[in-house]
Amino acid sequence: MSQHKLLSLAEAVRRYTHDGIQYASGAALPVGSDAIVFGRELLRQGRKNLHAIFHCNTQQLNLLAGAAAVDKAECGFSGLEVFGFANGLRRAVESGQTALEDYSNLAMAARLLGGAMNWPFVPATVNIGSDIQERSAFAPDDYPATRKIPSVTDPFSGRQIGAFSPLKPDVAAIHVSLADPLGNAIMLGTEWSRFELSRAAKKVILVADAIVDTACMRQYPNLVRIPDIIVEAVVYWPFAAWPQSSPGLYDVDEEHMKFMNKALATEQGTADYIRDYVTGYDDIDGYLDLIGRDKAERLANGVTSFLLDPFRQWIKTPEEIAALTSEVAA
Amino acid sequence: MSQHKLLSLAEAVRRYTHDGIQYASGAALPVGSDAIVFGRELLRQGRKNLHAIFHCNTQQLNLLAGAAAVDKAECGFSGLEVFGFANGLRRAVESGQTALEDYSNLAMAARLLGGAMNWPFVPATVNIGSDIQERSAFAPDDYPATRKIPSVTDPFSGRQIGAFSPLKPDVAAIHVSLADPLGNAIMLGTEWSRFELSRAAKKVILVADAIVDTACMRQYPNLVRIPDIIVEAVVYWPFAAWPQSSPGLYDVDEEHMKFMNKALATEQGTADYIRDYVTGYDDIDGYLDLIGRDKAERLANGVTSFLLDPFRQWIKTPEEIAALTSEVAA
Amino acid sequence: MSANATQNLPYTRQEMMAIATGRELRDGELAIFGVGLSMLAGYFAQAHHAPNIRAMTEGGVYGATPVGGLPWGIECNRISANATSFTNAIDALGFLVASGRCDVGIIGAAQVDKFGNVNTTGIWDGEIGDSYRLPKTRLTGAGGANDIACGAGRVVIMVTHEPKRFADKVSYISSPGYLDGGNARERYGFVGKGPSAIITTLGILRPDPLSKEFFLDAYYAFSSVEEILAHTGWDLKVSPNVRVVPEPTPEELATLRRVDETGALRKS
Amino acid sequence: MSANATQNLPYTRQEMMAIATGRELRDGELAIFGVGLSMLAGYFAQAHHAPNIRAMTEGGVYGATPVGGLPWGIECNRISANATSFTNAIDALGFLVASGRCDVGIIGAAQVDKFGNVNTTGIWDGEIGDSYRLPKTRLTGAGGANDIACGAGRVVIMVTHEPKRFADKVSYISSPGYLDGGNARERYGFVGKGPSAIITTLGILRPDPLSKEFFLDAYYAFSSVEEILAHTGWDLKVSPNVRVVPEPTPEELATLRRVDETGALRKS
Repeated sequence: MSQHKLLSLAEAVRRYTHDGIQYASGAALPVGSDAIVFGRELLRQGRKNLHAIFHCNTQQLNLLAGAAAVDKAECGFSGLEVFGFANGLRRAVESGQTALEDYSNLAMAARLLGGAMNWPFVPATVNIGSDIQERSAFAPDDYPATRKIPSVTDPFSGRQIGAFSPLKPDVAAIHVSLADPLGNAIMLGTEWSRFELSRAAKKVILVADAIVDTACMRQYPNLVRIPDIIVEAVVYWPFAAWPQSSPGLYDVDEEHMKFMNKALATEQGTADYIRDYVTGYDDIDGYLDLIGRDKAERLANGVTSFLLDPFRQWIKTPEEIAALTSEVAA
Repeated sequence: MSQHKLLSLAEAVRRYTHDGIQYASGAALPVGSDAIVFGRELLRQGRKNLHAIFHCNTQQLNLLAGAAAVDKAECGFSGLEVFGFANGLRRAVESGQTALEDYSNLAMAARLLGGAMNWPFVPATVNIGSDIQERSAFAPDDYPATRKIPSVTDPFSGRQIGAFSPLKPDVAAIHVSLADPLGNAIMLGTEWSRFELSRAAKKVILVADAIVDTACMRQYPNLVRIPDIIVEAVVYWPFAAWPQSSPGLYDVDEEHMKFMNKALATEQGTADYIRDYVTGYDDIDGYLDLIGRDKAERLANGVTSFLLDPFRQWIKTPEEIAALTSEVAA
Repeated sequence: MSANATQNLPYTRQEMMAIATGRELRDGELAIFGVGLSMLAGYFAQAHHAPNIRAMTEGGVYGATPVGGLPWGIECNRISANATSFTNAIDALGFLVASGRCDVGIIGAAQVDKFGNVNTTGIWDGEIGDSYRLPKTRLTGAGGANDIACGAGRVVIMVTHEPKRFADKVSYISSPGYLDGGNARERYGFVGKGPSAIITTLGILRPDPLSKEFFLDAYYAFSSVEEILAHTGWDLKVSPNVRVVPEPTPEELATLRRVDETGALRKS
Repeated sequence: MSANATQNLPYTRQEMMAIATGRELRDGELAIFGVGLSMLAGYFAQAHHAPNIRAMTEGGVYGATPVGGLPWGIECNRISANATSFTNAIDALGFLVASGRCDVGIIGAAQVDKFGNVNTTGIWDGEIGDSYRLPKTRLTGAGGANDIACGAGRVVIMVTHEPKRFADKVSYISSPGYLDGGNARERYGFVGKGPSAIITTLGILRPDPLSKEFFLDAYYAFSSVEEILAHTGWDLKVSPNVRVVPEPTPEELATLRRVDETGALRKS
């Protein structure tokens, strides 16, 4: 009934993104599942002036901001967890290149929930009373900020709480572990806010580490938290979250996490990084060569690889995927 | 680390319920997954004056209301889908025995979401402008009703929407397909609002058709939408939703659905039904005899039984469960 | 009796109503169906002329087509058996329907009025009055229909055409149509545009673009303007262009009967 | 330098801080840990004296204990490997934390003030002023700590004890402590009671029951009241009952080092 939606990464970026859009990452936290390769392709195609909606910073935002492609960002957390500050984003914020509007992690999730619900506002019992409410990077002279998290009166008790503005990003590139060619997706590991984001965004592109047959989805429909009916396109890209982790599929590449973040600390380092790791490959094969085939295999044999076991029987080979992809393009 | 929480059905009802509580069904819609056997036990123990929070009516509410054990009910849908009107509930409402406060199905889910979030109110973009907003069975003289779904002003646009009151039931008996002894649970089929309910209710009792080893949960953590940390007790009861369905485990018992609903249409029929199908068994074996062993087997071999296949290897035998249960009771 | 009028036809009035409803759905739309007739009409459309319709139920059951006969409910095994995704009520009714994302919903009615407001809550003797009193007959409540009526891009109402069901004003608005007409929906900011058609066992009613009062747009081969007026409890206006609905084609009928394999629509 | 003070001790200052923090957690509590020190302190408590602690992370990772070393993040494979449940942010931070359901949370701070307000957003030269200007150093933002600070029953703040980190007033309140003191939290209706302790590399501060100003409650075997006062950027009051924190027992130290198998706490 439904049609295959497999699309090449380059074509997906070409077709669904343009300069100045509200672009959302479908990330599971700073070192986890994120479609980082989509950000690389945004840079390859020279996209700029992005308004980034990132529940949390990841190496994707770190890279995009470090490359001066982000004018505005909204975030709950702007670091890299154990890997410290995100140097690319930090440099962009400190220089004024990127205006970073702060929220908490629950706030970002609640704002996506509100966007998905199409509510005019979302009740806020957090972020109120702190400088998250009082300070706005998007309206720096409005202090205490009146439009960022305004007050609303609870009609039951008469007391005041806050109101978050809902988020409806133009495009979300959501990283998933497994997708079928129709656009049904399984996430392994925390969803973080990918469920809400997939409903809040105007257009959803899945970036999947592996493509499986739809029979997999019929066996595990409760795992399919993103159904095909809300998906525009499916991009197959193994190790799409590298150097971050994708539970069940591969571990964090500790070495490259540090290397990348160090590079992004300077303009020159960023330029070098882009030369080597953004424009330095032509296709999936070249990308896997960059990671290193041995390292990729080692990362794939991590402590969570058993999580993938029930699904391996349905994973399609690169050849099968290529055949389907060319069918769509035709 | 965590301890087993297996409890007998009778003990769970004894320990966690009393007359007059706000009692929530953890149901997946009117003909699906619901802990109907928990309602039978409530009647066996003579619980009454219940305030029922049922996202939708099921045969459980139909039975409890038909047996005059429900003073107040809040519902999104009060029928039985293809099986028509719910005669027991209908009789209770028409006689004034049960005050039924109407909401829509989204409203009930949103109110549970609000209870789970501990928001003082939930934005309402539905139910406003209809008699659901204007008429209150709990405050019949308040017309148009001012406290049921009052207005709230969106601070961003200045326009008015509605505000739902959040729900925090005292106890929820939530039907799940599979639970481990610690209280981790997997639902097969639509969750309906069981996820939100499990966080909104003050106490959660799982009623599981089958008990599995915790290894099952570690293999499929993304399926475990109710984690043990919020669960008080786990009750094992096969065919707990009978005569309704539990996807993967058993089908709707069409014959008994009709028989039961017909019986509940009259006081006498209800008394007969209680005699035969509420107090007419002493234990799980007797209950399965009532269903009919042949029928039970037929119902278990329905069109969705393949959904259970990945999990069968971890299902514990009645003997293993009995051993664990007595361990807890000791 | 109009029941007799179809005695010699190769299809029932219910089947005509289901096919007429199915014709309202377009390929590719995100569509939500309720249980029973609404679901048969929807899956008929998918099987016949809208293969890429994105069908959903309010239970958050996606990618399914019923197997083994008319589902007993929107969540039962007959519709769960071949789904690709199960989520929940917040997702289906909130994120996808109340949000305005769903293009079209099909709902039923116990009673409908000239502005397309739907009552599925109860039957009272006369008006309810200022105090909310017990209904003579308690019905099913709003279920998800209120959410569909508020949020879906457009709504198709299916209802058996009997005078008691077609009231000047419903006793209780369970699901809003155009309320008291005109732009009344704007007062509440509903993202959905309201009912686009009331499809009955006798014909098709549509709303006037300005007043939003429903008028008779079409009747069936077996019904007539006069019969419909006699079965409508308000002074139903008739379109000057009132037309006859095309009869089911053999393909339509064959497809519908494949979907309705247990013959639910042939029993009445 | 105080670093020298621990040279002859069989544990580091970071280990003392982690153990002191772990002692704040009680068996059976629902507890949320952040990444790094906070997680080590939490899992130390679970492994040592609170076996039934119900540990969670803001990613909605439940039932896990880290394997293979300190997790790189609260969602990474080292903590995902043996979880029993994965949900999401709305669930973890909303349903379980902001709701007030979580008993205790452990958060870190770049800067903390005398009312327990935490800054993790940025460092400015002096006050920000009436217009929000660029920070000299951008930090990590609030993350989930603001949600924990608002909602968790009580909060334990872990911070390295340096003068620049202990300000009379933080430049930016990322996560609220007691705001300007007294009952200020009530203005916002926070369901959480606020920070119960600031546990540092030099000692333990606790809030005055009425004013909510933090005072020095205890110092470590290797630190002193004088050293702490010298490293605190406000006029820190000292409890008349100021006490010495018991040193780690051999069991505590052995347990902590099993949890901290990659030795993160021994590196500083």
